[in-house]
This record gives sequence, structure tokens and C-alpha cells, in this order.
Amino acid sequence: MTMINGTFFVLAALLVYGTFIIGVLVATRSGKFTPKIRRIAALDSIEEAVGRATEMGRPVHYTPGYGDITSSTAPQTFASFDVLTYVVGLTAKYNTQLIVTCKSPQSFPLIQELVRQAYLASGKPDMFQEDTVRYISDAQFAWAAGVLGIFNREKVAANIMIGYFMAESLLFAEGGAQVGAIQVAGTGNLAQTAFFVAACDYTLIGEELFAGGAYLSQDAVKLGSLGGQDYVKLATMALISVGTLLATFNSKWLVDLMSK
Amino acid sequence: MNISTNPWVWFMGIGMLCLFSFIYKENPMYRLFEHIYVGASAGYAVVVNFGNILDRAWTPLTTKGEVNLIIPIILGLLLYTRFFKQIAWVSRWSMSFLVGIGVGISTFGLLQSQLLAQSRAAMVPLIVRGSDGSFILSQSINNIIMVAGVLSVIFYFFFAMEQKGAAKQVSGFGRYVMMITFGVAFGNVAMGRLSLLLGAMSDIFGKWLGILG
Amino acid sequence: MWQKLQNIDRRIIYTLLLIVLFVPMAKPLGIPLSVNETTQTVFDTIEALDPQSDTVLFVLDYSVGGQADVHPQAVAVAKHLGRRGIKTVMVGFVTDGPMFAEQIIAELGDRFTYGETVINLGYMSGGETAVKSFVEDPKNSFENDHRGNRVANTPIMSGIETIKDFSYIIDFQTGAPGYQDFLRQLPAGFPYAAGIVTVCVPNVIPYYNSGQLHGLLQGLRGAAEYEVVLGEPGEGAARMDAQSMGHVVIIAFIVVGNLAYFMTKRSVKKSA
Amino acid sequence: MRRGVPLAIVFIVGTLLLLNYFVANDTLKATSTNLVNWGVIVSAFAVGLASVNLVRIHINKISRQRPGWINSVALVATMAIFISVGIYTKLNPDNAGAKALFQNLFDHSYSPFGSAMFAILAFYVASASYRAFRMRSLEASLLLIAAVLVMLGNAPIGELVWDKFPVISNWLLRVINMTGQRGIAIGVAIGGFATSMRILLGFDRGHLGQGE
Repeated sequence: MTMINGTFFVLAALLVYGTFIIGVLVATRSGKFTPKIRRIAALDSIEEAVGRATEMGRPVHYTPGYGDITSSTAPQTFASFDVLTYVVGLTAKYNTQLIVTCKSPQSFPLIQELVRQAYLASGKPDMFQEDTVRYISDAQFAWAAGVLGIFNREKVAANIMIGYFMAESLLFAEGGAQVGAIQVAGTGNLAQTAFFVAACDYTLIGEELFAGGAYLSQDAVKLGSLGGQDYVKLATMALISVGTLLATFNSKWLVDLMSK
Repeated sequence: MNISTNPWVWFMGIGMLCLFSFIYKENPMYRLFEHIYVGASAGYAVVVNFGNILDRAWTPLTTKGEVNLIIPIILGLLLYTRFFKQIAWVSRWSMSFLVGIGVGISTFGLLQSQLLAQSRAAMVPLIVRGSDGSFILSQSINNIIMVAGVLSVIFYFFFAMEQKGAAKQVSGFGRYVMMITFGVAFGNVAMGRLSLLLGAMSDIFGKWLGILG
Repeated sequence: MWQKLQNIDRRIIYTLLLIVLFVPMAKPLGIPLSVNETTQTVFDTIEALDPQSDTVLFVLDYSVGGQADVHPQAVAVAKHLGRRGIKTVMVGFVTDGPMFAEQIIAELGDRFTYGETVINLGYMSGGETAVKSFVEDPKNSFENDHRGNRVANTPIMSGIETIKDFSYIIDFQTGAPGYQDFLRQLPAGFPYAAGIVTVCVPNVIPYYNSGQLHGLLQGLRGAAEYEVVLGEPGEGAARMDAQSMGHVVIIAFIVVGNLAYFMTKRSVKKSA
Repeated sequence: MRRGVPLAIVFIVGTLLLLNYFVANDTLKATSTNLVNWGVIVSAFAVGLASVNLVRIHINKISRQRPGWINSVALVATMAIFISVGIYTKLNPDNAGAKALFQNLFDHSYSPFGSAMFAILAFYVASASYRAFRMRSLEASLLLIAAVLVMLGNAPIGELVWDKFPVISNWLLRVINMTGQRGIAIGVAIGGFATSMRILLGFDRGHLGQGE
């Protein structure tokens, strides 16, 4: 067994950063420490959005986006599931219809199960219908065409889009705005964040997407993980600062080490 | 060029126009072609995946004796236990298999090509000198902006910290950098999107109606 | 009135955009366009080739989805090759390639003689593996061309033994396989140029700067620039004019919206 | 069985795949290639499951004659045509007629309809920038100005007005845009990494549904 060239530093990072995250997580779970999370306006606004849909007696639309669970987009999809669980709870509380549209056939059974169980946990199993979670198509623009149709025909009043998105982001954001829906969005795909920022009412930027689960559920495990992420960021900032100073003085020591 | 006499091209042209009509208003013709399109693509997905099962599982299993392929076939079939309440929980095995794949193949890339490669690329000299040792002002300024920008954007994402005072200023600068980034991204795709529309227009007006071209 | 200009119906914007795009497509305006050095390189290289001895490998690695940017480039370069009578061997490493090759040959039929100055070898599957095997043995990679002729019997292929018998490779691409695959498989320093989609430009520029690419056509603009140096305005130039007009409309509406916003704010202040 | 087995599957499959990136070992490599291939096969079965949901929703609409049921007929019929022609072609690869029919179906519906929906984005870029780009705050102004400068740098007409537009837009793209993207990418990677770790090690079970 030999290590593949150029992966030494990655392994070191995996162990060190992983220890930060799991360490803080375990400390939080055992009640030794509780990170206090700052306000994230876009996440607060979800309740407002669902509330408004309730007042208008119109449905809430949720989509976890283009991403699936078997590729590099998986973490963003999982982050979306956390927010979805919260949204199901809200719609159960307010008795508001929820429509979840889904592009990835792989995540479809997971989403269906998640929504069904979340309604069960909220004591409203009857709110889960066969057409609550809808697989539309795994072709990007067919799914987009279907979602735009749903916006118009079912008069969606709140549109929540959290997960990995591609070019359909603007179709949804602009299409949602045209039916007057209040929109909350978030994606880790940088190129598409721009459209969400421009066209939606509230947007989760970058890593904020991954804060949703902890922030909304106040679950100790997730809060701890979020606290651990801060330490990883601190370490990354330190690493960049040291590397920059070394580079300024013509040393490539760190850059070389990182390639090992 | 003349108007096309090919019925397939007519179907294509009418379908495209009906889908385009959505930008005016959602209407019965859009609805019809939306459903045709969804049906076509969902059917196509079934065909492609039927082929996948046939080529990757069934054929090697039955003709080459690759017995291990019985495992994914069983896992795949177990997904359908969801239709039977009593044993529905078994489908979780298949789902967790997929989840395991997702976690297994995304973690390394996140660390190596995203986190570490980007950190490494951010390490640039703050004082840039030419090959003859002369100081290059413009590049030095660019590099200082880049390092300060990256650090403050990362700082913006600290969650377990109230952002007040100096901290607020730093993360505020990070937010400004991000806003310009988003503006650039938005402005930059305008061209690509217009290209696509021009392509679609030339299909409709050129290939089908024969006006352009 | 300013209040109204803050909320212009989107359909007005769409209609204007459509008209403004359509007019230059039907009748190009000829807005002057500066020509990138990367485009000029491709033109100069082809201009310096000798119709007697040189053969160009014309690779069509683009799919239907990305053709809007790249197909006009391929047409413009093919026009140049045809006009100069340079022998052109077309091949595709994506499935749609041969179809576009046929389209180009049909459109420029009077500039080429099939089998003598142009040939469409067809599609070779396997991505980078296919590129590798073609580079290693271009002569025997195809038995029959896309039209079913025996490749060995065609005059154009009679002079081709190894990849070095091609004087220039130009590869029009929308993704993989593309420049990275070719640069990995070709002998170092081989004259290879790429035609790419606009969104890829930032990623590809470093390869041109490092000298690995002998020319680069950048998106639809690259096509338009090529038509300019060629002196034959075509689809690229027309669409580039349309691009300009489209951008003008978008920016104009942003300006109007902001003007209206500030004027309304001012009048609200005044009345308060 | 209900709780332990799924967590074990995630851990074993995930760890094997992750390990394969670090260690050069033929058995491990073969195993992970197999696992990924199995993933494709299981995913293929998932497409069937999802399609059942799609068809059931529309059959329901048709049988209850809900408003718009005729569209559901179109959907189910198109789907049936694609599936039957496609599978027939797959099983009889030598039948040129079926092959051509399937190609025509693809080339004249699936593919161009996708381009049509994609092209709608050009209109939406225009309306979204008109609606959203107002100088309400410093942040909104930065967004707007950057977008307009880049548009002027890209379109030839901008260059005609002032030849420095491409220079400015290039600088924005190469310096500021790069900086912002880098910072955000690092954050996203950290968040994604933490999520993956929680799931891999079984701290997070939300994806398997809560309760029983």
C-alpha cells in the first residue's frame, strides 16, 4: 500500500480539519459548549414567506435544485434537505400546501421519505399527498418548464430554492417574481448566486447554505459542526496569510509542502 | 432559403414558438408543449437508464458471469419496497448506498481542488518585482486587493461570532467584494444567453420559416 | 410619469429586445470590431499555408447545445480554407461532429471538391482515447469516410501517413474532448488552435499565453472577428451586431429604471 | 436493521471510495470502480421509481378529469412513445427505421425544446436586470455598476464608445471576480466538507428520515 503522489497534504487537512469539526461537534453535543450563531436574514425570512403564502391561501414551492446525491453536488443537496425538513414543519404548523419539485430521480425517494416523515413528526400525516413531492424530469429544461408551469397554474405564493443550481436559477427566480411570489434562495454554485441575489427577495450566499440546518433546527450536532467550521476558516486564513508572507519574501516552501 | 416542407421541422418550430410564448403569458399552447416536453424527456430518461441496466448489469451478469452485479440489481429492486408499507424501511438500504457514494466521491474533491487549491492560489507576493528586480506597482496593488479580498470574504462567513465594530467593517468589505463579483458574473453571462437566443431564432426563422439565411 | 417608468411591463422589454435582435440578423449593421491577436494568429497561419503541400485537420468537437457560439467560427474558417484551396480533413470526436461537417460542406460546396480538397472522415468514439489513437495513426483510423467511400482511395488522404503530415490542427469544441485532451496527446509544440465557447475563455487564455495554443477563437466574437479579417461578413458578424444591440437595450432599460427611481424619490421628498 | 444497517452502508461505501483517492492499491481501485458502477445501476432503478410517481400523478388527473387533463394525456402519450420506440431500438439495434424514428423524435422535440427554454433566459436577463438593478444602496450599486461595465466591455459597441471598456471589464473579471469567487469557494468547500463528515460518520441522519 503506497500513498498516491500529491495527496499527503490533503490527508493531513482531512484529519486536522475533520478533527476541528468533529471535536467541536462532540463538545456541543455533550453540552460543554454552545456556539452562538449570528443572525442570517435569509433563513429568518423563510417563516415570513410561508406565513404570507398562508395569508393568501396559496401554496409554497420548494426545490432542492439541479444537484443530486451521487455526485460532487451531494453536500449541497443534503444541506437543502435540512432546510426542507424545517419548511415541512412550518407548512404543517400553518396548514399550508407544500409542493416540492425534484429533478434528480436518485434523490426523489429520499425527499419523499423525508417529507412524509416530517409531516408525521408534526402530527399532520394527512398533509402528505402523492403529489406533494413531484419528480418532473431529469432533463434540466424540461424540469424548468414544468416548474414554471406549476408557478402559474397553482399560483405559488412563496418560492424557496435551496441547493445546487445551474442555468435554471434565473428562469425560476424571474418566473417566480412574475407570479408575485416571495422568494428565498441559496446555492453554492457561484455563477448562479448572482442571479439569485439580483432577482430574489432573500439569498443565502455561499457557505450560509450549509448553516441552514443548524440555524433552523438548533440541533446540537449541527450547531457544533457549524462552530467547527469557524475553526477551519480560521486555520485557512492563517494558512493563506503565512503563505502570502512567504511568497512576498520569495519562499515557495509552503506552496511546495501543500503539493506533497 | 425557403419555408421548410419537413413535418418534423414544423413540429419543432411550432413547439419552440409555443414554449417561447411563455414569456408573454402562460397559455394553453405553452401548457401543451410543456407537457409534451416533460413526457419526452422523462421517457428518454427511462430509455437511457433501461440501457444502463441492460449494458452494465444484465448483459455482463448473464453473458459474462459477473455474479457480483446481482448486488446492485437487488439494491435497485429494493427501492420498490416503498410501495409496500410493511417492508418500506428496507428501501433505506438502497438509499444509504447512494448516499455513501455521494459522500465518498465528493469529499476529496472539495478538499483538494476547492479548499486547498484555492487557498494555495491565494498565496501571492504582495510586492511584485519584474525579472530585472524592478518594482511593479499595478500588479502589487492587484495582489494586495486579492489577498485582502479573499481574507475578508472568508471572514464574512464566520457564524459563531457577532459581527460588530472592526469585525463588521472587515466582513462588510468582504460583502462589497462579493457584490462586485456577482455583478461581473451577471454581466458576463448576458452575452452567452443572447447567443443562445440568436441560435434559437435562426432555427425558427432560418430552418423553419426560411426568412433568414 | 417617472413612477410608470419604474414599472415598465416586461413584455415591452421583450418586444424591443426581439426587434433589436432581429434587425441586424436580417441586415447586418457592420459595427466595427477590433480583432484579437488570438484570432489574427489563426488567420495568419492559414494565410501562410501552401495549397500544394499543406493539409489542415479540421476537428468538429461541438454538440448541438453549444453550437450557437462555435458553429459560426467553423464556417468562417472553412470559408477561408476553401477560398485558398487548402486541403481540409474533417473529423469529429463528439457524435454531432460529422453532421455539422456535412452542413458546412453543403453550404460551401462551390469552394471544395469532395475527396480532393475536403473529406468528412466521420465520428470516432472514446473521447481522449480516440484522440490518442487518431494522433498515433491517422492513416488507418478510418476505413470508410462518413459517406461510405474508402478512405485509402481518396486523393486527399494519399499524402497522410502520420499526424506530422498535417500542417495545422484547428479544433472547434464545446467541452470534452477538447484542447486539454489534444494538448496531452499531440507531440509537444504541434501547431494546434482551438475555437471555444465564450464561457470557457477565462480558463483557456492561460494556454494561449503560454504558447501551447497556436491561435484561439473566442466564442461568437471570435467568429465575427474572423469574418472581419477574412473580409466576408457572415453569420458571426450579423450575430455580433445583434449582441451589441441586445446589450444596448438591456443597459438602456437599467438606466431608465434608475433615472425613474431617483426622480420618483426626489418628488416624494419635495412633496413631504 | 432499520437504523444500524443504513448507517453502516454509508460509512463503508463512503470510506472505501474516499480511501481510494489517497492509496494506490489495485484491489481498492477495483472495488471503488465497482461501487461507482453499482451506483449507476441503482440510480437507473431509481429513475423507474420516480417515473412511476410522474405517471401516477398524471393518470390520476386524467381519470378524475381535473382541469388540464388533456395535457396529462399528451404527457403520458409522449412518454409512452419515447419509451416504446427507444426500448425497441435498444433491443433491435439493426432496425434502421426505428433508429431513424427515435433520432427524429430526439432531434425535433427533446433537443430543440431544451434550446427554446434555455433561450428564454436571454429575455429574463433583460427583465431581471431592469427590475433588480436599482441603486438603492451601496451594495446594490456595486452590483449594478460591475454588471454594466462588463456588458460594455463585452459588446463591440462598448468599445466603439470608449476603448477602455474592455480593459476595465477584463480587470474586474481577472482581479475582483477571481477574489470573490475564491473566497466563496473556500467557504462552500468547508461547509460541504463538514456536511460530508457528519453524514459519513453517522452524526447526521436527517437524510434517512427522522423517527421510525
